[in-house]
Amino acid sequence: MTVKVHLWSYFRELAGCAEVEVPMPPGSTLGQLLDELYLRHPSLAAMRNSTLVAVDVEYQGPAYLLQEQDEVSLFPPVQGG
Amino acid sequence: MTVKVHLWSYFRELAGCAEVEVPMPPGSTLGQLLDELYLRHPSLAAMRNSTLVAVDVEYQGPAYLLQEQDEVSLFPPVQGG
Amino acid sequence: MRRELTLTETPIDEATWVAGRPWDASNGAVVTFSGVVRDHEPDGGIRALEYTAFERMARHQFGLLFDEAERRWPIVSLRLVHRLGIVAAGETSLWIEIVAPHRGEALAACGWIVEEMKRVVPIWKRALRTGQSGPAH
Amino acid sequence: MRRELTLTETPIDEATWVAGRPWDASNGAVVTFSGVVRDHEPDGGIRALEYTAFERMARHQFGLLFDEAERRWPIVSLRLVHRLGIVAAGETSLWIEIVAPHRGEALAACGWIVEEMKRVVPIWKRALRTGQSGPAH
Repeated sequence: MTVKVHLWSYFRELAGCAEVEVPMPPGSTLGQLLDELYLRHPSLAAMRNSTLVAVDVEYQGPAYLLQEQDEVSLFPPVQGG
Repeated sequence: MTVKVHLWSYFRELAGCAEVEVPMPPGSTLGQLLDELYLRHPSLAAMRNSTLVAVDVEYQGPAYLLQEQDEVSLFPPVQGG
Repeated sequence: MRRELTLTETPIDEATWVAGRPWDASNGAVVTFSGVVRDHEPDGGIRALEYTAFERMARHQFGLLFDEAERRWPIVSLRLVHRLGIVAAGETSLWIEIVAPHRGEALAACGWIVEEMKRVVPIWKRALRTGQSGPAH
Repeated sequence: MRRELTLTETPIDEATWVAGRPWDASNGAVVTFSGVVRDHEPDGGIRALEYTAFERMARHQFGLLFDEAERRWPIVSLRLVHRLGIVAAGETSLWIEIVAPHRGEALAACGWIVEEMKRVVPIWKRALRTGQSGPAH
């Protein structure tokens, strides 16, 4: 399956794009997706420890099992207010 | 000396007046004034434990030494807001 | 610290107070508190509260509280308005605004001022109950 | 609990929001918080902040926070307005109003909402510094 990954805030500048498509075997976890993504975009890997990850509009951890059609979002710590 | 005592809020209704003058010997304390006042107005004595006492615009305790011209205020717990 | 204390028999129009905020763009947080007269208390319906004050002492005690608030928090502006006389249910009896660099300071100072005020500022209220023409405690 | 969430590029006119308060006379406490863009930060002068959001997720996460606030406190009304886009120094970027029976609840809920919002709601800001025409982190 192909998973669409949206980048937000300055992650777009780090990666040089706002959206990335990553082919993954069925049954992959969110953690495996991130490993694959960081191989392709090492600039994002440097931010790994402060990265927030959501599937659709909910936060998810690395054990989350990816589904067909899932859209993943990666972003830096939020700063509203 | 004669000490003027102002009553506030429902203490006026309890005592039947807004202001009382109490003659006291020089060197009297605020505690002694209250003892004398409560003899004259037993209805106020019943409220003794929840009465706040000020001299002019400052709270004072029973050990306060009364001065000529001092004006004392007695009132129930405050309830602003 | 800029400070402004108003004791008034006139209704408090909060929007007007907000529009008149003394602004200083170096400051990040504004907290307001409005105390509104409830139309009921545990013991029955209320149509209004009547507030009375020992006004000279109330002003002095508010001043002491403002001094202490200024010592505790880096407050830039503190405005407090308290109604006196008859305040109908649904009307604001107390309005406080605190401007400070950060929200934690402004929230803490706001809660503290109201709490202390209810301990030391000589203002009293009596309920005017529904279905009653005279005042009652 | 009545709730209203507004994400807007239009300046927040607090007096207008206050004047439009959904009133219910059974409630005794209203707390508001305004976050205002400061004209300086420890590392220099600021002329504006530019806010961006993952708006669909922001609305969802605000909704979860409002649900949780409602579980924790007897809130009657919660209105929250957040600016997006460029917000000049001195302008309000966030305005929250909480109506509750008592002040402790309203103050606690207000502090909690801001704190949690800064943890989970996907909104970001970047500083537009004085003497600079482009954005900087």
